[in-house]
Amino acid sequence: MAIDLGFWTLQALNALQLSMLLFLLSIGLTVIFGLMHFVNLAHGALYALGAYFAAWLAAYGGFWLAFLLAPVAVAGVGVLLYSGLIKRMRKSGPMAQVLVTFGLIFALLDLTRIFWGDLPQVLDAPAMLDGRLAFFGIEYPTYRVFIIVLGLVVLAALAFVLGRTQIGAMIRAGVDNDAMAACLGINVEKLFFVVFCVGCALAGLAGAVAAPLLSVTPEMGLQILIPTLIVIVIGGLGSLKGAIAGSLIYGVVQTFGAVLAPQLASVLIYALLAAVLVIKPTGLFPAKG
Amino acid sequence: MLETRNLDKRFGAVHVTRDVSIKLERGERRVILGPNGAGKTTLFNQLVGELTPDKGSVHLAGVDVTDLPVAKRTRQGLSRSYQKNTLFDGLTVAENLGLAAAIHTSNATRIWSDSLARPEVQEIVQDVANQVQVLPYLQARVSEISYGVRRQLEVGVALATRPKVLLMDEPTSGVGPEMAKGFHRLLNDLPRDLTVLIIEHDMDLAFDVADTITVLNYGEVVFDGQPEAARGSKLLKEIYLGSWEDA
Amino acid sequence: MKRTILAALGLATGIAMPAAAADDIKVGLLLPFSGVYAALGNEIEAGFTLGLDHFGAETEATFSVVSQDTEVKPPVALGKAKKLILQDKVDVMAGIVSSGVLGAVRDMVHGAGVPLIVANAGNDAATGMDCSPFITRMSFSNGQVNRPMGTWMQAQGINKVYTLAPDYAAGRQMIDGFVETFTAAGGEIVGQEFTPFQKTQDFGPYLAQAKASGADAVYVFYAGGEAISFVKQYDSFGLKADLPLYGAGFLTSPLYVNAEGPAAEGVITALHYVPTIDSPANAEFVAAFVAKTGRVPSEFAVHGYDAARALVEASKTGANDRATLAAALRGVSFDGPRGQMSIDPATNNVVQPIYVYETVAGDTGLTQRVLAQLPAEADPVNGCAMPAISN
Amino acid sequence: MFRHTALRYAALGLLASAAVFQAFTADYFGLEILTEILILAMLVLALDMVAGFGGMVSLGHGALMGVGAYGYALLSTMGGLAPPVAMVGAVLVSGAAAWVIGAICARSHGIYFIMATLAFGQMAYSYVFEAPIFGGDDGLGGIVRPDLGAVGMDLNDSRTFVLFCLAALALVYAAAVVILQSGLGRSMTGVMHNEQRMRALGLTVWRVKADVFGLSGMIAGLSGVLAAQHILYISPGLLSWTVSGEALVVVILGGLGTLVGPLVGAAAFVVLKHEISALTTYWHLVVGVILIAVVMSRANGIFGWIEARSAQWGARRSADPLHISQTEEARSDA
Repeated sequence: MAIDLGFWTLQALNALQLSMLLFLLSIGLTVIFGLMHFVNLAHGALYALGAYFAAWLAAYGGFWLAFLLAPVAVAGVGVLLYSGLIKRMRKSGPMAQVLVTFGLIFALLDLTRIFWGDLPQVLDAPAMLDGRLAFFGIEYPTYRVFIIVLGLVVLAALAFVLGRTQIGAMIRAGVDNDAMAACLGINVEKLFFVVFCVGCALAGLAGAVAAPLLSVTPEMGLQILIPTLIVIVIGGLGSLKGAIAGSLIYGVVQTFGAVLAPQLASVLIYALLAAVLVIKPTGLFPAKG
Repeated sequence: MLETRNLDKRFGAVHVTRDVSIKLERGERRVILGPNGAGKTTLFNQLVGELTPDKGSVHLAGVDVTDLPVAKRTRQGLSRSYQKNTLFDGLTVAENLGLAAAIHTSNATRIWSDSLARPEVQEIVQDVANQVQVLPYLQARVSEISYGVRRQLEVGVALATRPKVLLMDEPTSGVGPEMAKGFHRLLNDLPRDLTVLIIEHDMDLAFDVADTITVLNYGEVVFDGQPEAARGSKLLKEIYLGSWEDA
Repeated sequence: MKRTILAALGLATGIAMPAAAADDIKVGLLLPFSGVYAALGNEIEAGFTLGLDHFGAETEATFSVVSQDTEVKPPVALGKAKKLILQDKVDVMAGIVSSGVLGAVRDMVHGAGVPLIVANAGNDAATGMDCSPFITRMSFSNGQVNRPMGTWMQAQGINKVYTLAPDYAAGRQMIDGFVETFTAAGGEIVGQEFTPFQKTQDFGPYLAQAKASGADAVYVFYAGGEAISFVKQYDSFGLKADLPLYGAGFLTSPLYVNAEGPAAEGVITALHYVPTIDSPANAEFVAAFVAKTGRVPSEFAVHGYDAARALVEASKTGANDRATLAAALRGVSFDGPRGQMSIDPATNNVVQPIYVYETVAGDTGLTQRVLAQLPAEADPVNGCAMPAISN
Repeated sequence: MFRHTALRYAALGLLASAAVFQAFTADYFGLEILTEILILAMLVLALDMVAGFGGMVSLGHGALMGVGAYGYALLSTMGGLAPPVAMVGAVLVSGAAAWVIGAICARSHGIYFIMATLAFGQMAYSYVFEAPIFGGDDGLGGIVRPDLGAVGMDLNDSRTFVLFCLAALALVYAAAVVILQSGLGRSMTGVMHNEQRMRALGLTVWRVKADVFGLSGMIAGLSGVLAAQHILYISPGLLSWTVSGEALVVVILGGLGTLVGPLVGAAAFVVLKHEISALTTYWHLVVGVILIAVVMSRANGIFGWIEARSAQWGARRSADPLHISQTEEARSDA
């Protein structure tokens, strides 16, 4: 096999692309957990909803409309979920939350089937992202480059919001110590609401950008859930740094595992998760508090 | 019996324990005094192993136990009670004592027989319940007994491991003066060969039961000696009594 | 052996033979209506219903159909099969999408002596090692679809091939079928990878390897959602131009090809049915199916359609209970949408032509251009020792 | 700590007589459903032991069940062991696997424990799914039931097999009660209430957790063995995390930490699933909504709700200010 530097560059980009997709998903989940101590297993279902909304909207106004509105629509679902369920479940233990959101997975999965049927939905990448870019002596699909750039932009935007703005400071205070944040006069309820909706919107965004790459099926939410959970548990629940590190680790292990040890590819990531939990029971970068 | 050598611990910029060296003889009753934030509880946590010191060592009956985990130190005869009740709320008083006694008598991991029904466990439960005066409440759940009785049970649970050294973190915190006197009696009735280290806020009680007194301030031992000497110490009055009266 | 299986299934005492009116045949459909294969279940059911409507008048028998959702869980499917046999007392069963489900119900069906018309599952062993006189397959076998393609591709001047398929029994059987004839014809396999089944969403790493392998072409088997992701990603990496994509025809099944879009154009695959086969029987079927569902039939629809037709043909011989239907089903042959097809009595597998087709842009979306019709060949016996029907 | 109350005895008696009645009168399909209930009940009993009395909420019990099922299948077919020996072997293997998982996860708490057990479960699932020896996605057949002809029982008869499962469940229930009331069980409950204090009292906490998790794994493994013998065919789907999730749902639906409740939950869940899936293919939606409603209601499941109701009723009837006497009654029952 003609395996050269170009090959490894290509694989590194594949790893990065997968990492960025997972980052979009895990960041929302982990911040929601860090702030509210709430584990939303239905996060994957929201990602699937994002893909469905996008495929549906694209039929009317093309990819870019779908790209902009699908996250908004999923955030809208987030508003409903928050006011209907999540708000009341905040004080319940982790198990009750796991179960309610487990029930939500069931319900949302069948709802997508009822509305959109069992056949996969279509969302094509826009023409301007359809080709390939040539750089470093390799050709790489433009759309994948777009996902990488989008991930980095979201990362930079989040870093800015969290690091440089007042609401960011509130969120950081809340993650560190929610009681203290409340003492400082922060409207915790409102903050939770905003963060939950932004998390949902990011899940919807991930679904919308993943749709042209994959197939939009009812099960896609269930399929992405486990990788997302692995990412945030490896990184440390509630930790921003952890979500970034976890996504990168997952992307690299999955991509290079598939190349170097294909027989172990699917077991490898679970083994890594187990190893991390043995050595650091609260993940690599646990949130303080 | 229990000794620390140059114990030192920092939390970031805060120096919580500074070069603490204390030594308790067998059967000694020592009271640790000091204002809030003086590092008393942090010292306890290092003694039992819930915290690891940055420097220095802890010795139990002449053996260096600095690297031993909490459970192993307890099995070697070191036991503690907590300032805030850490009882098993859903369980009865007898079960609370029984859990501890079962561990001490190696019945805690039996699969097929009930540890609480073992005669050696029952004996300890009865004995300790008598010592800490909770006999009438043996079958009541923790949630059903009064705060004062819970404080007694808190010490009882620690005693049920039949320790050689007992550490008590403010046993009388939050109880009224009558109850505090009861504690005083309880302490005096403990076997004379039991080494006891008490963190105490109540000066009267402290001077009453203590053979020796250690005063901590900002993590540092500022006084170590007889109660009589402490009573007259000007230093103690300044750093301790002053802040005590404020509080 | 048979007695113990019967006994284990709770059938030993008083196997209740259906006591229905002589010419009413009760049919149990075992199909997934939820889970990942729900779309296939619906497609097969639509084909089956259409087939009964269409051919039902040719026989004097009447049919009543009970459908059961097998999900994609073999234990659930087995429970439902038991219910059909014991409680509903069906005369014949049809359906089964996944090989796992077929494996699970095989002993039960064989032991109870209830004829089963397999309408999808392609597991080679079902008409090989584990064959049964009660199990007649009207769909395909994994090897059958891929074997002719090996010879054909070599004949087109393709010498080096890289293969990819999901890592499960069907994936391996499909690829093995292809590799067997391709290497026999003088071709070379320069690389092979099996991707984690239903867990692989990003094929990028494998595609980069295929590209680096120095192959002339890539031969793959993927189906359903994985097929869509694969074809789209293959195209996005720009591999189609230098490294043409071939495969088992499920890759560009009419059921999924529209979700693949232009990415599927130019992909050449082989299958036992495409909706553009030029024959009166097929034209009639396609028209009827489009009229009924509004979409072009897929190979799954034709499985259901032909299963129903086989049942009607069998009943025309006068067969009306489990034993006679089982015997009659083995002798069925007819000229259908797929062409002339028959059952090989040695294995009870269908014998049918295989079509090589290219997915091309048509007037109303993607369509299939048949490049070659490869002659029907009976599967090798594969260790099948067909027992006689005894009851 | 687990206590038998009059209500729990009554519920047990009711369940047992319903099961026995059903076992002798039901038709084939009724027997199928009953067997399914009994096997699920055993799995959720194992889960309630660790989750309800040890605070160890596991999403790996489905996989442990699968280890039992595959262990039995492999030992009895390829291993050539006699079925009863293979049963014991499979139970020991799943117990050992569970012990190791319990030991490794002992330091994790709350959501991390859930995720860690999930990781191990998925690891087993992926491995079984891909390893050829396990038959991959297609699963394994050729499984046989033990031959109890020596004691005049023919397990190949559905009715006898139901009774066999019922007897196994009764034994397992008794064992679970004994374990929960043993020194080990009490220590574990102590750990659930206050792990730090138990450690401070000298307990090697991880050992206790691992031991109980191992015992629970043996029970889950036995349920897997019975599932394999029931269906006579096994597939990797048994190990999937959704099986564990469903088991957890059943425990919650029935009443966590009541031991009797999960049995009620298993019966309710299986019947509900069959009834709803007969009506619609969207049964997941219905089950999902019911689950959300139950958890949101804040009752501790069906049985927990009954217990709370009867306690209210009892309190109103005997306006006895001394709760202690009531506790003593409860204790003498135990």
